[in-house]
Amino acid sequence: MAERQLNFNEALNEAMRQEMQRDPKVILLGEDVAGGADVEHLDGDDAWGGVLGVTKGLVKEFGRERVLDTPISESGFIGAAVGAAVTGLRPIAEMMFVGFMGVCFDQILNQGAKLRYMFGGKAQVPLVIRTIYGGGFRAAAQHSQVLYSLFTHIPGVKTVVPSTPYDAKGLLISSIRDNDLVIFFEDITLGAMKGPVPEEPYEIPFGQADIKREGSDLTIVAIGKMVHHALLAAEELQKQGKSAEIIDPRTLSPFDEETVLKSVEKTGRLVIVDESHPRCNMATDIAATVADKGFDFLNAPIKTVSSPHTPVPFSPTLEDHYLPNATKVTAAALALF
Amino acid sequence: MAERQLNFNEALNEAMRQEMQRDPKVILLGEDVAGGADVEHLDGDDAWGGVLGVTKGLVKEFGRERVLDTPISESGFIGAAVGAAVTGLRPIAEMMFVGFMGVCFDQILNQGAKLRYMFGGKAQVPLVIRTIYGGGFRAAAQHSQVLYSLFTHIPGVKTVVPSTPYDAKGLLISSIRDNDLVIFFEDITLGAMKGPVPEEPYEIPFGQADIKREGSDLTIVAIGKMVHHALLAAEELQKQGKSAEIIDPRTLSPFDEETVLKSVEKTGRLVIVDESHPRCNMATDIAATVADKGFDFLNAPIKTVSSPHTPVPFSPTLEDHYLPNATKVTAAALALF
Amino acid sequence: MELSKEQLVWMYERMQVIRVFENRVKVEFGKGKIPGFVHLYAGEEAIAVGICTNLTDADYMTSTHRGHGHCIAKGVDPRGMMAELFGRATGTCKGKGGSMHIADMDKGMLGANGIVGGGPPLACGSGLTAKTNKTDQVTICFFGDGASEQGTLHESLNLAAIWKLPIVFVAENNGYAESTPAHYHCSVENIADRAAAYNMPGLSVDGNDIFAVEEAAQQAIARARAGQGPTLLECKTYRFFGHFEGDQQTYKIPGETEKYQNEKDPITLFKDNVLSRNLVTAAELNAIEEQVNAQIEAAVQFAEDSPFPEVEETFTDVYVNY
Amino acid sequence: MELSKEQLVWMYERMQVIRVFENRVKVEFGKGKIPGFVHLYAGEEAIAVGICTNLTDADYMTSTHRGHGHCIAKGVDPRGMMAELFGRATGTCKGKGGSMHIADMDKGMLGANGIVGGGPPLACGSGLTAKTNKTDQVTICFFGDGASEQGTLHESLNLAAIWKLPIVFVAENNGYAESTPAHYHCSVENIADRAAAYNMPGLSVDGNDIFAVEEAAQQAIARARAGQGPTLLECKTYRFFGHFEGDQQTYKIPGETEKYQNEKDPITLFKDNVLSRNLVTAAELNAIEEQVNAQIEAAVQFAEDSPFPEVEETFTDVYVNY
Ligand SMILES: Cc1ncc(C[n+]2csc(CCOP(=O)(O)OP(=O)(O)O)c2C)c(N)n1
Ligand SMILES: Cc1ncc(C[n+]2csc(CCOP(=O)(O)OP(=O)(O)O)c2C)c(N)n1
Ligand SMILES: [Mg+2]
Ligand SMILES: [Mg+2]
Repeated sequence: MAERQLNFNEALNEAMRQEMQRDPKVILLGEDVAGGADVEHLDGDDAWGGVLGVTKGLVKEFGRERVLDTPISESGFIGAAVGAAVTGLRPIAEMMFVGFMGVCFDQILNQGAKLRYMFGGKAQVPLVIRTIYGGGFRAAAQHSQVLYSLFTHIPGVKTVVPSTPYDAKGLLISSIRDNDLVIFFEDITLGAMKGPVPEEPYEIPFGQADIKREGSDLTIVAIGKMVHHALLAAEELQKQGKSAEIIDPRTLSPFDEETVLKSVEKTGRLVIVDESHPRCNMATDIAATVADKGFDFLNAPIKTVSSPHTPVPFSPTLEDHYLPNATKVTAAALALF
Repeated sequence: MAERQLNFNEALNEAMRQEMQRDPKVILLGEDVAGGADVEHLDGDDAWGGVLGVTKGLVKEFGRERVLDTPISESGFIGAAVGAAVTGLRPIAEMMFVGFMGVCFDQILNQGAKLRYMFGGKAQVPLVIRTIYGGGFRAAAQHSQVLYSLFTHIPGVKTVVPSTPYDAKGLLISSIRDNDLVIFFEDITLGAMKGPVPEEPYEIPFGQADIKREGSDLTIVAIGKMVHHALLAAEELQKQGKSAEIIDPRTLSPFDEETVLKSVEKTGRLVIVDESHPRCNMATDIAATVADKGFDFLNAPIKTVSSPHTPVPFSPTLEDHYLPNATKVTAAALALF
Repeated sequence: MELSKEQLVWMYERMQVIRVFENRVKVEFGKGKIPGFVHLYAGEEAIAVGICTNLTDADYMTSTHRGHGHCIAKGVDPRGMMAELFGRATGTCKGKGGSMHIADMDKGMLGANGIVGGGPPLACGSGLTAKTNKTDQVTICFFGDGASEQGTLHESLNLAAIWKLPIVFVAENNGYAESTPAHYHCSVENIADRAAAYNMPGLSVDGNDIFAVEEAAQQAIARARAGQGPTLLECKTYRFFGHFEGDQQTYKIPGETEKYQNEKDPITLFKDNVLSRNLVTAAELNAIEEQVNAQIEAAVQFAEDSPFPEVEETFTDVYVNY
Repeated sequence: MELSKEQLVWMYERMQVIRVFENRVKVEFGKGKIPGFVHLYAGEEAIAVGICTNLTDADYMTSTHRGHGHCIAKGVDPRGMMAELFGRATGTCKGKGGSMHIADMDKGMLGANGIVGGGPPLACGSGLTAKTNKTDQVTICFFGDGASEQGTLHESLNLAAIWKLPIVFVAENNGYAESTPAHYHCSVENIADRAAAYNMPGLSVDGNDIFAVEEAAQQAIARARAGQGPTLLECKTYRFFGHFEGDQQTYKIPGETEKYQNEKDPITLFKDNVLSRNLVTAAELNAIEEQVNAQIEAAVQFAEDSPFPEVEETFTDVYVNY
């Protein structure tokens, strides 16, 4: 029989529903994660279920004591999520857009990420922060950011970036069951993308990259939505007689160096596709690892395809020019031969 | 006659004094940059002049209207500095420790850094944010951070990291005269370090690395205090018959790729020393650049010497083990031969 | 102080420009002509216009994600604004900013802001500039009821208070932050009640009554110009449309919007008032309406006819020099 | 409610432990035995101890950079604390945290905090846990006068108010934030005056009078346990030493410290009070003093004799698993 298909958002919703059913310590909080708090005629039901509807229906099933709408006080409620995690709950906090992280950055950088270490291991922070990231929505400079490189830099934080509905469900379940601070990145344009998703709960271990396509002539490491650009590029490259292997790290911290190094050992060529701004980003992180530990495998320079060192422009013509795409990936790959 | 010697803090103080004398639009604000605000018996004089005394004496010369003590409201006063810069002043804001940046991160990430672009070039943000960074003071996880990699990632921000009193004065003057948002990093342990500093004001252009030592066998790029570790390592390497060239980028954004690439073309070997946490940091940024544009020059893997992926520990034995030092740099260099 | 006929005409014209502009944006957004997010100001016109009645181009303003009305009231050209929303090169920000980032330095408009609570600290900055330069420029800081729970507001109110900055903090309390009612997210009934926590005057007025807004603003602005420091002015209002286009608004009480549209439309209230007092004639108001309709029609035409920016523009305006 | 003799003895003993601990830390720091920054609590003992008189180990506490007194009052072992300050493996946090990061989960002590204003959001979290689990655990959130200008406090007060969290926010107003007087950085005279902005009870008491503190705290704690929500309690006090060791304190009014030490020492005030009321005898108090001196002496010995952590410890405790 055909596998069940869910879209990205449905997969995320199911992951949270199943985990909240399994473990009463799991709670959800954020701005309008339900919506319509204290609105009588809604009778406790949600008005929004999150700005993109990802948490729709959860308040109906679990009630307002476990699905909490918050004021626009990100330092307050992200810090509260950290404090709740340290004292025994397992919160899933929604930070609407990753671009807003600046208003609560300290509670992640200096509290959530460092408490365990500063306290000599006596505390743990089982917290998941879900957030929307990425361009293509014409949402302009503040609402189209990527920023996972900033969080990958921070010891004590784990960073997860799914590229398919299947990975989204499995990685979110793993994040909720994980005992550390996890920041879970959801691409703003992939919500409606469909794919096979098993009904029962399942985990995808952190630090295990997924080879989305086997190949022999070059390795393309791509993150999140970039995986789909890379897959398109691979088709084009195939036509030109070049077989590309596509690796999706799925988690950036921890990062699966081994799978990447093994692939480069086989192919001798590497292109990294990362939607971030180019400086100190994930692409440079991976390139540095390979330039050290995989230097002897390389037959060509390491190419990175990233967004330019400019904020994200609003106008569609500019944003399309700004973002990485299959054509840019193909060009970078061909430059290696 | 012998050149005049100043220590790092004196050089910074002189740079600010001379620029405030030159341009009435330059103001200073931050927590206790003067200290003792509204304390009668001080009669307007400062109590602290900054937590490390770097701004001592400035309030006496320029008055409380141009040297403003602030409440502990970093988002408030850093944002105010951005707003003041946009409307015509040239503020120097002191953000005591870089580890505190989390509490005002949005005002830098989404306001100061992006306004000019979002407004189509109609605004400019001539603002300098001075901040203390780095380990070795036994100040523990929150007060010993480096974090310039986070800011280097952000388009619209310039990042400056001086390693000597001479560079400190020239780069701070250039920062104050620059019309963009500059974050100026001051190592917590270098304050008392002496060196020759000319009396008259002078600028050091951004994006121009300084070769702190000429060499032919390998290139060591080192940032801030790491330059001094690298120079010590170079002595040791010389004894072992290896001539190291030490490059100090001085500004990370913009970054002088050319000088680094030319050096690697000559030496064929590269070690990068960066006190930051290892993931997505400046060392990976430089390594990625060379692994792409300088690949053909390389005769060996690119080695990076950074702090580990853990918060900074308090105990001296642990912090000494944690931080990069000359021995670690020497070992990394020798591994290339 | 009595409002001159000239002022009354200006008020009506500005409110109409905002209303017609927003209604048209809704239509064009529906047609897919305007990309991204748009947050409409319809229903709240009396606040922006009432506040700006006593300002000049030299005065400053910080705004929010719902900034079209603020821009228009401050004198930003609707043609450039519409072109900006359309993402065109002729837009106020060359098409780089869009709806949430419209700014016009020549008008003292320091920018709409996509970050809730992002504006108040910036307002302290323009206030500090005015104070340092010893000018009498005032800064207006608009923020919503939802933004009043943001820490940046608290820090800015305290900073403005201790430095006696020439700022008028204007809380636009439209009863909701997205789908969340103010009576849930806010621990006090009136945001203005928080003024006492900063030892500054606080006042709560009917934000749909432009005369009440103008009068309160006039005093707060005079106070700021006189160097007596900031004021917190709350204007209670209501948004006629959803939080953003696409919002189903199930959180609104059934009939709530209609009630406000029928009984509390700030434009109708103004019209009834000035006509009943014979301060302006119906003919004069009609003439304004026709002129405004033509102006917005022309603005849309202008936007439609304008080119998209050249792709090279992607890389400019990041730094002054780099 | 009358305090039992047992409670009075506990209060005196705790205050003495804090005082002797801090005085000794000052000495050891001077000798170079304690690295980094230390912020001493001497002079403010009545607050931490008065507040903790009605707490159990199950209750939570968030603290500040000046946290030694809070820890001791909450029952954290001074031996482990001293070893932590010395950077030894036997420290409360294995020597990894130091003075600004002492925490002890078993005592509900959620950590000193090097970030001013870092604690209040965390306090909302432990408050939320207690509310969600329907326990009667209370969270005490200590912060200074300087921290009261931090946005995180505003957000936390509002959040605690609308969620009716079982928290007592304790403002330790010692008149200075580093070298900056509260009358400069704070726009209101009493931090407790800000409680009204969140519709919660606010009270300002003499923080050097442990009986006043205990009484106010008792009510606030009872209110929290009963599910009636948070309280903002301001305790006015004074720090006997500098902001941190090394501070020249030129901002203090000449004679100010001596005046407080002579007339407002919380320990002397307590002593005079209980002796005059014949609630405890001088002999009993002396015995406590001797026992405390011995205890702290032993703590220093313990720290001195303890090993530094193994270098491998540098890499542990970052994640539960990675
Ligand atoms: C820091 C931040 N948090 C959240 C958001 C998402 N957001 C945009 S508008 C809004 C509601 C704002 O409500 P209010 O301040 O009352 O303004 P209104 O929309 O009612 O005019 C929210 C939560 C944001 N843009 N920035
Ligand atoms: C976010 C942040 N800003 C600034 C500092 C530096 N700092 C440490 S303590 C302090 C003063 C705190 O004053 P207060 O809250 O009154 O506490 P007190 O020291 O008087 O006990 C400052 C500014 C910091 N640690 N964190
Ligand atoms: Mg609102
Ligand atoms: Mg204080």
